[in-house]
Amino acid sequence: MLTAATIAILVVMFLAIIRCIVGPTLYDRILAFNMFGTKTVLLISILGFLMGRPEFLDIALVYALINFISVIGVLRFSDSVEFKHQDQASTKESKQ
Amino acid sequence: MNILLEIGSGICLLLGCFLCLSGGVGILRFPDFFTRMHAVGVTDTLGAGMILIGLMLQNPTGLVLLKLLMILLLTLFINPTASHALAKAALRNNLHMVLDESTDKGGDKPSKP
Amino acid sequence: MVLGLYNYWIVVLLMMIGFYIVIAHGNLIKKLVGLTIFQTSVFIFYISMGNVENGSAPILAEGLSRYSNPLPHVLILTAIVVGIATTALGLALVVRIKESYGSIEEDEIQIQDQLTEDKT
Amino acid sequence: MIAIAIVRTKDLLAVVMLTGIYGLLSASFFVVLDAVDVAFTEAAVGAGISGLLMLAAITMTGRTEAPKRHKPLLALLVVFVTGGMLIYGTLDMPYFGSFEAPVHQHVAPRYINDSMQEVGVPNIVTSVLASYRAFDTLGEVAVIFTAGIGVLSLLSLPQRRRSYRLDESKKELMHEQHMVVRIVSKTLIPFILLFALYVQFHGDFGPGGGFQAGVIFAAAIILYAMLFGLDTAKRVFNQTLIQLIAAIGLLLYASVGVVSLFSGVNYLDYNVLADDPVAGQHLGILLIELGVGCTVAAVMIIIFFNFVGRREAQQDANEQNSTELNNSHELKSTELKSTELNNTKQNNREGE
Repeated sequence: MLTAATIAILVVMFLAIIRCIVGPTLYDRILAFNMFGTKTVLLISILGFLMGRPEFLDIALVYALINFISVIGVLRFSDSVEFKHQDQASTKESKQ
Repeated sequence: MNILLEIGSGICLLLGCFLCLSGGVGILRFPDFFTRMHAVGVTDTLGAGMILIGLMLQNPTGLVLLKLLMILLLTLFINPTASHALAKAALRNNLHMVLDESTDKGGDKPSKP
Repeated sequence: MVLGLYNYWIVVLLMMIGFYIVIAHGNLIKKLVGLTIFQTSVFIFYISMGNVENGSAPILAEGLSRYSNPLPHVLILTAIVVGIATTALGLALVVRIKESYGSIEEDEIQIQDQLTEDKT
Repeated sequence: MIAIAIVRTKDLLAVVMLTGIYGLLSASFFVVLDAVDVAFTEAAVGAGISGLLMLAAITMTGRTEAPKRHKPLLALLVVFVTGGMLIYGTLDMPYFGSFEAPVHQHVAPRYINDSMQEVGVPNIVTSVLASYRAFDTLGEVAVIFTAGIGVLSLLSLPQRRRSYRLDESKKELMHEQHMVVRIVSKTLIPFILLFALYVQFHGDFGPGGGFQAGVIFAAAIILYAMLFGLDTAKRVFNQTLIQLIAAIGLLLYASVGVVSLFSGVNYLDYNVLADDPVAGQHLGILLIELGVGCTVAAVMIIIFFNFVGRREAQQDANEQNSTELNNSHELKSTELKSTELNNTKQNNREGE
């Protein structure tokens, strides 16, 4: 059962990586990154059980935290990067 | 009792796996960002929750359980927040949805579980 | 069984990728990323050397007798943190370069240098 | 697993995202290879902080990469020759995971067998890191400290006074925009800090230790700084205070060594710190890990603050320029993209 779960998660991770590479917009990439992080958390916890030493869930915990922090960080920084691009690209209409 | 736990954890794990897989397919196959976001945001949280619950049922003792619980809580908190922030940022930066032209303001934001 | 060496091949592959990026790309940030990959390949090299079949993580516990080699872990653990610190230093340098040259492409910087040299 | 690395040769800001994924991936690789502590560190560092720093740098230096002009063939040749030679070299190496490899024959058995009696800490990695090879670790910490100083000297800015009103309005806007995230993070941050402390002091028994704890601690504060603005964060964590902490951490580490030196044994030999050698070791490791944690956390915060501070200063300068442009030319503000920018400018104009 655990093995099956591991394999499933690996497959999903692979799909997320594909999306991250193909992703047309920045946000697709961030989304894939977020998903990948969650899947890593799951993978680590399952691996802990598989290896018979489930004390190592600390790592999964750290992953969850770091994942959140980096997603937020990317969003914050991407704002300004997007500005630069849009200034040149389109002056169509600003919201509101 | 033991076998019950075993079966329960198996079911939870399977469900979680199924959800994760469908999320994975969704992120790859859906046409635009917001639908992808919907696919991931919903399945990710529930799938992760399911798998973690399945793991909890495997070993219902002490510190391990506590840590799993913490991870579960954390994912429950973090995932919807992250998707929310993501969707909001995308909207703010004029990333428009591919829709049938009927609505121009866009549908609901991807619902958060 | 030559296949038992696959971990080294992975490491070499990663190293080649990192090396290629460092050599072939002109963008300084890209170069730093390449360096990071190079670094990681070395990390994986050390860690995979320290791994022991059927061993478990080097934290003493009841009923386990075979542990992975803790020494590479220690070396790499510190190396990772030092690596990030040095990467940050490199990034800081890149930022300063951008400020004074207006570009972070290697060729353009060289051209500018050439120009200033010609003037003097 | 490794295939991703190959595709990473693509250009653009996506590289950074891929670096993040790469970090996560290599960290899970380390878990598979039993290196729990290393995975811990790599997770915190490789996936989190390094990606953030690179992003911060990219926002300052521009996003796109110029197309390559010179031919990569020569580079490819060099790379392949090197790789081929390395692979040839590996043919003599011991097989993966074999127990007889020379690496496992010399120092490691002693660490594994005796560290429990000599140091009394279940986590061998911690005991080797902080006790057997403490001198080495001192050097590493010094390197990190130096890197922090380097970043400080490269990127630090003279103290600037910004108009507070502008700050306030910006804050209001940010608050509206990031409401949900802010509230969630506000509840999370204490737990992250607590968790960092847990990692710091539980490092003797499970995976963890000063390095990891420092990074996690710094990550929490970085999260705060990102969401609530650098100035708010700086008001909480004063720049000089952080620099002081970094120095104090290193000093603490070194002075533990000096104490044992004065007690008549070798530098960083903790046996004399208490009556009982094992208790002494415990105390020594605790202090040293504390020093390491302080330094790492402080240096990471310093690095991040300086990057972001630099960036904000640049943005301010840009905004100033564009407002001046607007004023002189009476341009209708076409390039205003979002309400945020719009409002700040409005305020700016009022201020003038």
